[in-house]
Amino acid sequence: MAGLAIAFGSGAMTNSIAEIEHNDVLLIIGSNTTEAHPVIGQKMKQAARRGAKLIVVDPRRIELVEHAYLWLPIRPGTNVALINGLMYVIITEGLVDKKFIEERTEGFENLWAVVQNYPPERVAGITGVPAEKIYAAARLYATTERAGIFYTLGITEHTSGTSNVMNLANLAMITGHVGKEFSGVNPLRGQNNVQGACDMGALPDVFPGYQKVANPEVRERFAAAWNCQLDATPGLRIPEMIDLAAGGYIRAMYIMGEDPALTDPDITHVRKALANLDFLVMQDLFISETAKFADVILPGASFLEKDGTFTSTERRVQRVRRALSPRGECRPDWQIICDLAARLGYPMHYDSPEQIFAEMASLTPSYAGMSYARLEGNGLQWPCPTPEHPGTKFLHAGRFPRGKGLLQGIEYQPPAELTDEEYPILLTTGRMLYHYGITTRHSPSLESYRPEELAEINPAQAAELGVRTGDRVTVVSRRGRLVTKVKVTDRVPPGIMFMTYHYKESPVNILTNAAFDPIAKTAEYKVTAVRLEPAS
Amino acid sequence: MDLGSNNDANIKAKALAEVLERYAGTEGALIPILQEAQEIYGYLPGEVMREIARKLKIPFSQVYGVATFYTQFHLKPRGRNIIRVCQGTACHVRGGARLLEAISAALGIGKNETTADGRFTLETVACLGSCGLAPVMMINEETYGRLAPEKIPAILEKY
Amino acid sequence: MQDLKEWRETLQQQSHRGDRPSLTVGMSTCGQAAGGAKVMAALEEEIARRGLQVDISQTSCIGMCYAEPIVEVALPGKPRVFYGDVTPERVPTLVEKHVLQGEPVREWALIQLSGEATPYEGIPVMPGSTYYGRQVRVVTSRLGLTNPESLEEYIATGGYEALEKVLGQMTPEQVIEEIKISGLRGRGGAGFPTGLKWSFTRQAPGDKKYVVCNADEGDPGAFMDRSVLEGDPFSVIEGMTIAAYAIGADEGYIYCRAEYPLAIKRLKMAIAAAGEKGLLGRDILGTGFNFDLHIKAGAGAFVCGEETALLASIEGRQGMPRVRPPFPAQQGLWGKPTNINNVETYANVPFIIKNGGQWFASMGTEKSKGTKVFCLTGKIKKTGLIEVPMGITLREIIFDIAGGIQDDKQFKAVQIGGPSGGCLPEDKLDLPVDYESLTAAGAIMGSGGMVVMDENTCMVDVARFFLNFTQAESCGKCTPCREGTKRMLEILTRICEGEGRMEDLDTLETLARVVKNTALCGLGQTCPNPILSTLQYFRHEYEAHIKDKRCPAHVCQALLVYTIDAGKCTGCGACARACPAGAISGEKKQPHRIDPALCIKCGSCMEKCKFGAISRL
Amino acid sequence: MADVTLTIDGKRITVPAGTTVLQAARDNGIFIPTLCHDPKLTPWGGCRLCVVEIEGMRGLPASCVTTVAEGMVVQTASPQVVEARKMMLELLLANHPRDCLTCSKSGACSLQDYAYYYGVRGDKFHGEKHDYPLEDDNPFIVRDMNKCILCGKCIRVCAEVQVNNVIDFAHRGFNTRVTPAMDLTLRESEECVFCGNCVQVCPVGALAEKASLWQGREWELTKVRTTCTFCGVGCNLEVSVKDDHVVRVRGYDNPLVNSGWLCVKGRFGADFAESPDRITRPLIRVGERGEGRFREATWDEALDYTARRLQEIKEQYGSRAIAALSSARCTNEENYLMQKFMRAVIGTNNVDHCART
Repeated sequence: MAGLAIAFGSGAMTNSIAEIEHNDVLLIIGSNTTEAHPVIGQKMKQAARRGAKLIVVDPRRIELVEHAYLWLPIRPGTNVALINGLMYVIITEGLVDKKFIEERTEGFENLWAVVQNYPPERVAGITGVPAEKIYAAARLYATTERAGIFYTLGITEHTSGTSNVMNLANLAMITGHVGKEFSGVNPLRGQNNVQGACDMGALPDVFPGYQKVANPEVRERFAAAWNCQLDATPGLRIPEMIDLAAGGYIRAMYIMGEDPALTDPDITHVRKALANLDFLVMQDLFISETAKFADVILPGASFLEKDGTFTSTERRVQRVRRALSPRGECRPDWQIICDLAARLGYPMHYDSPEQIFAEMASLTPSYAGMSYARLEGNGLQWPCPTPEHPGTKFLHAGRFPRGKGLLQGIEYQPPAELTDEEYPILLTTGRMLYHYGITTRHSPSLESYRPEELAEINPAQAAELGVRTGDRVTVVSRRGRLVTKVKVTDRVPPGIMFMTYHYKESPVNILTNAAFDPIAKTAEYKVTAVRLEPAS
Repeated sequence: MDLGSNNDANIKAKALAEVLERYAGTEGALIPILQEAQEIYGYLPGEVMREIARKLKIPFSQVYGVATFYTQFHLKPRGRNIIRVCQGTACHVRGGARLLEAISAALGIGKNETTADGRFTLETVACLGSCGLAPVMMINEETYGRLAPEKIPAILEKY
Repeated sequence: MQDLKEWRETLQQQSHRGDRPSLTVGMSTCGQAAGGAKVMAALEEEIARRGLQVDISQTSCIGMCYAEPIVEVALPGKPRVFYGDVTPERVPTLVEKHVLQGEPVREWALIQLSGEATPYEGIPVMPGSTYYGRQVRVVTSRLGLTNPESLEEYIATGGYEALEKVLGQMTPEQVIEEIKISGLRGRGGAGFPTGLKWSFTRQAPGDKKYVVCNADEGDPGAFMDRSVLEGDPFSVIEGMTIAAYAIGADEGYIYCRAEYPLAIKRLKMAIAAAGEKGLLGRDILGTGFNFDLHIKAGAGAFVCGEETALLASIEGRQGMPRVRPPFPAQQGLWGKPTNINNVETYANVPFIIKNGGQWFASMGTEKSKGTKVFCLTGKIKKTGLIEVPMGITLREIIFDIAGGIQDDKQFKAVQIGGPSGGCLPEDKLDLPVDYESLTAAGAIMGSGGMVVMDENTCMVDVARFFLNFTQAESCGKCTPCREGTKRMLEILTRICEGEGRMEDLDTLETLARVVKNTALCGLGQTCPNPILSTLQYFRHEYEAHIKDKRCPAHVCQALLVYTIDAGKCTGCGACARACPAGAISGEKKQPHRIDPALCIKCGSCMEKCKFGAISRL
Repeated sequence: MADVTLTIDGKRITVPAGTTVLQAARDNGIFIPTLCHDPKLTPWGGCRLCVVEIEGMRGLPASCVTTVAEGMVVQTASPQVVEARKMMLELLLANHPRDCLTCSKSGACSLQDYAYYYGVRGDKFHGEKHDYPLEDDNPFIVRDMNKCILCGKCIRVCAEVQVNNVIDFAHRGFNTRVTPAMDLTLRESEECVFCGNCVQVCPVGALAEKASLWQGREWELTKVRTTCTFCGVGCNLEVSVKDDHVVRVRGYDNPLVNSGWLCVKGRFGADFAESPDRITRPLIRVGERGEGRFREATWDEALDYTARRLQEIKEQYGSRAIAALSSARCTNEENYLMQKFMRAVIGTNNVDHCART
């Protein structure tokens, strides 16, 4: 998100899901869409079936590769170099959109100063992608009118995550593939309401609607509405919270529906931090790995047991409706927060989520035109500033929020951790189709179908170790070790292995590196050096 | 698996690879490829169909659908000699059904079955287009016309 | 193009038979099935043994399948004599008398073709014979008379004159116009005007177009296309090339049944030969016109004779028909405009172009022009392949050409049009053979299969036979055909087994009507015809099966009763030994008896009895 | 496109050129039954239930694949049409189990509805019926191919929507069946991703959600539209509930998002909410931190305790010693309240959530 915010002035999927099936070229980079966003994956495959050309950039032979016109099997962590290579071809072959660059962007010279050092032949050496494929992909993307970029955590979960995103924005801008239908730069957001949580200001530096806490006018408005004093200093990001908890500065945490003790990188460190707290209150559905460190666990309600709204990856705000009563004594999370606030001397009373939404909308310009009544039907896409506004299908038509789009040259930096003799295999992590976070582990049907990790390793590694599909191996990184079952498959190339983060029995984040992207503070989940040993 | 059959499998796999190579890029090649694969293997083993599907980038389910749609394809091993008794109209009115019964009795197998020694597979065919000589049958590539049940044993003897 | 003319002239001079005797063996599928290869081997051996200078070659089906194997003997300057039913045993005599002594063996000779020579006495001359007298041979004119594998013979007999004319003098529109003038209608069954079809494909927008030849001749009882493909493959190829020029196609496919290996082999040879001489492929006859032709072997599905199923099959999918429109002329093979005709239709084209549409239109009836090839099979004396002008009556075909019913039994019905057709009774025999008359009577022209049935044919059994066929060949896509053929077959089977009820006839009739009205493709829409026509003309036979539990033709086994006439039985025991069910018992030299409870009604006993003591009721 | 005027059952109707007769009829409230038709899938024209009579056309064309023409005269309920539809239903029922009493599809089954509408009992034919084994070797979908009417919607949805092509027609004629390659089960095929979109389009009881069996009849279900929780796509769900229990989940047709289609998690994963692992009462730690031993408490006790400890720490170490993780899985309203709680009540901006994208 941060990368897009820098380049465009706001960060979200620029286009809509319904546009995908009409795209003619889809550049899919770092997104195993058919497993992580299956219904968008469907639409991509439908587009391919109709004749659209998919350019798939992924180290693994993911399902979309079978539908792809071009597959660029990239070495993890080298996206910046690849994108620079694509831009090199586009600029040197005169395939840029000159008018768009002149009218809508600034900084082209700065960009070229960097990109000129990335001819495809050099990029091939860095990324492992053959130069001719780089040429072909660049030409195809640049010369097709309806060409969209789609990415997800394969781009952001790197120390270079923000750079990757900015570079994708560069690529879209120099070809004029943004600010219109059927193109754009589209981060596919992983969790059901990650877009909403950001929009709602569940971030340390902004109020709802990305209004800066550092801005006194904004602060005044919220202080008046909320009838309270407000801190002007931006707060801490998760990794900082963890570090400061470990260091004894953060004494208490309130964690609602997250499980950092399983899903954050280098969980050994996370667990130490959690153990060091004076007080931890958890609000969740299950006793998660994190909840084991809690002093109090408050039972929340699942999405089936409450009303509210989610904002999807395409900025669409849609209703969540109660279908079941909360189990046992469970209570909707919003009620729990209200009760706690009241006990802390701040009366917080709402009759319904609708009232909360109305208050939020009155303080959030991009949601200002929305109401529950208007969300009936098929939902609304922000920005939706007034009650008459139909919502926004695609962003940045005519103008970027920051004015001109910012082109900035970005040098390739190798990932924080590299393979060596001791740790010769590159581990990359991600989601899989049958699980989502940890809740699905409690789904009887899904869990019975995929009850355990099946780490993907190449037949070459399997032969070295003498293991077959279903056998166990030990995976060792510089931070930890675990035992997992393997699946021997050429979905992964030699020298690379893949694991998911869903299984507490083989918690992959015991291995991962807590090196962060300096801006977004997203960890490098996608590149960890490991070695394989026979399971003892 | 002994060395002999291993070698045989390799030779067949190589022949299949050559067929796939020859048809590479040809539209609508599935049926001719299946026909040639059946020539090589005598029938269409599942793994062979899977390989064809993978190479042609055609869904395996479709390859299977095609292989089971057409009567020419066989998914089980067949005998060394294929008897195909014509069931055409002309043959029917001239005693084709009794001919089939006679062969069936002589070999002790029914339609679409193979003798235990793998010598014969008995099949029927809609019409061999030799109606002028009804009733007729084919054994392998050879057509026999103006047949009668009495003539059957002597003909089978030759194979 | 000049080269072709010169080449033809040279070939024509050469082809005046030389100074050596020639022996030609009919080696099409039927000839081979009748033992043609053995006769060929015997001839070669005999000639070698005697050290004679004789040419031995092969030809295709002359049409007299009933007389295969057929051998033609021709001496220089003498008529060509055709011998039927030749066996290896007859070969020495034939060589001795005809080849060496110059005297035809008159009692074995079928026919002679005299040309400019003086005919032999006592042998029917081909155009005037009873078999050929009523025929007009256009598409079949080369069959049995030329070597089908020789491009030279094709060209020497006027082949490729039409293509020359088309490429040299005619625009595509003129070609289509000529076909329209001829009145040629599709010979595959439905009878759609060919010229009109071509003009649709020509007018359809698209830069890529195809011509497809439907050679998936699947009707049981029909082998016209096989005979033409085996006997004159070049005429089909030339016809397709002309069609390609007319509609603006540069690629074509011949979709041929896999059950016709010889036809496929000859087509492959012919395509290669034509390609070598610049008559196919790039820059045909130096005119810049391109046409590539491929062969696709079917894989065993009758429904692929339906054009949309055929296209699906060429594309490598299940042969499931799709709804039309869009017709193939708009969206055919791989979505491109495609012209589909059958073998006989294409084979007519060079003759029409060469002789003019008017010439073709002068034959036949007002709406059905030209000639039609039929396959005569069943219980007739002379089974075979004939070509007759449209409008000839069924009676003329069955009694004049084919010599009437085998063993002079009573004619009962003629089945025309295969599984899609119907059975016509005696009182329809004077019907003229044209598209409209046959359809009105409940049959269809179809591709030209004609199966004659006599008093020993059970019409319910015939209907069951066809339903058994269509049921097995139903693709399964649409409900009425998939489920309806199954139920119709079950009802017919019940009737044949003596378990029918009168209300079954109503159900059968309603079901047949619904299937006809609602099925998706031609296969389904026409598959009830054998039932509807037999119900119409032979309802009494159904009723006999149901009410009297009797099969009037003595065919339906379950309804037969075998008994031994004690007065005639000598007690020889042959029947008891032949009985596979052990149903016959009796003391030696005493009359035997059949236990009806054990009898499986196979008829073996009756065949073995030398005294006529066993009868079937 | 230009408009075309035609007559259906005596009613003059004007529709855009290219419309099918079926669509024209339905848009004008004229009933035509269909089994293989689905406006979201390519036309198939196989079931032939939608046949109509059209003047000047041979036989009874299928209205789902016949496009309107100017001046066309259509009869949708003539005796001939009704006879044909009844016969079609008889034929389908002749090869269909008689277990409507216990069939999970009862009440939502097109075949049942049409048989009732036309008064077809399905007793006209007594012949061979299929006898395929029930396929229930996976936790999501039960396939009873004896109930399959071969409309092919599942094949088309798998090919055209999910684009996985797991199943196709195999064999032919009466023996035609829908199957993965080699007649394997979906699970054995290793290609099926259990999106279950095939179940959703099945007009009869051949495909069913395994967990829904015996859990509620169609008419007992309350249907709630909501939004899926398993990723950021925002698929719309239709949750069917009986007695405070989720019987099944299907896609809700929001044409801008998922058009009614789902993935395996959205369709089958909601059972996590009713897992016995759920915490249903507030818990207070009794063992060592990290050990995971808790005792149950009342809400008042738990909330009082929490408020007291937060108050103490705030007073002792200041607001900035407290941090919160909000949740990308919770609603907007809850996220809004959580950040408001931290900012307005605790007095710090230490609020973040796991937003990696």
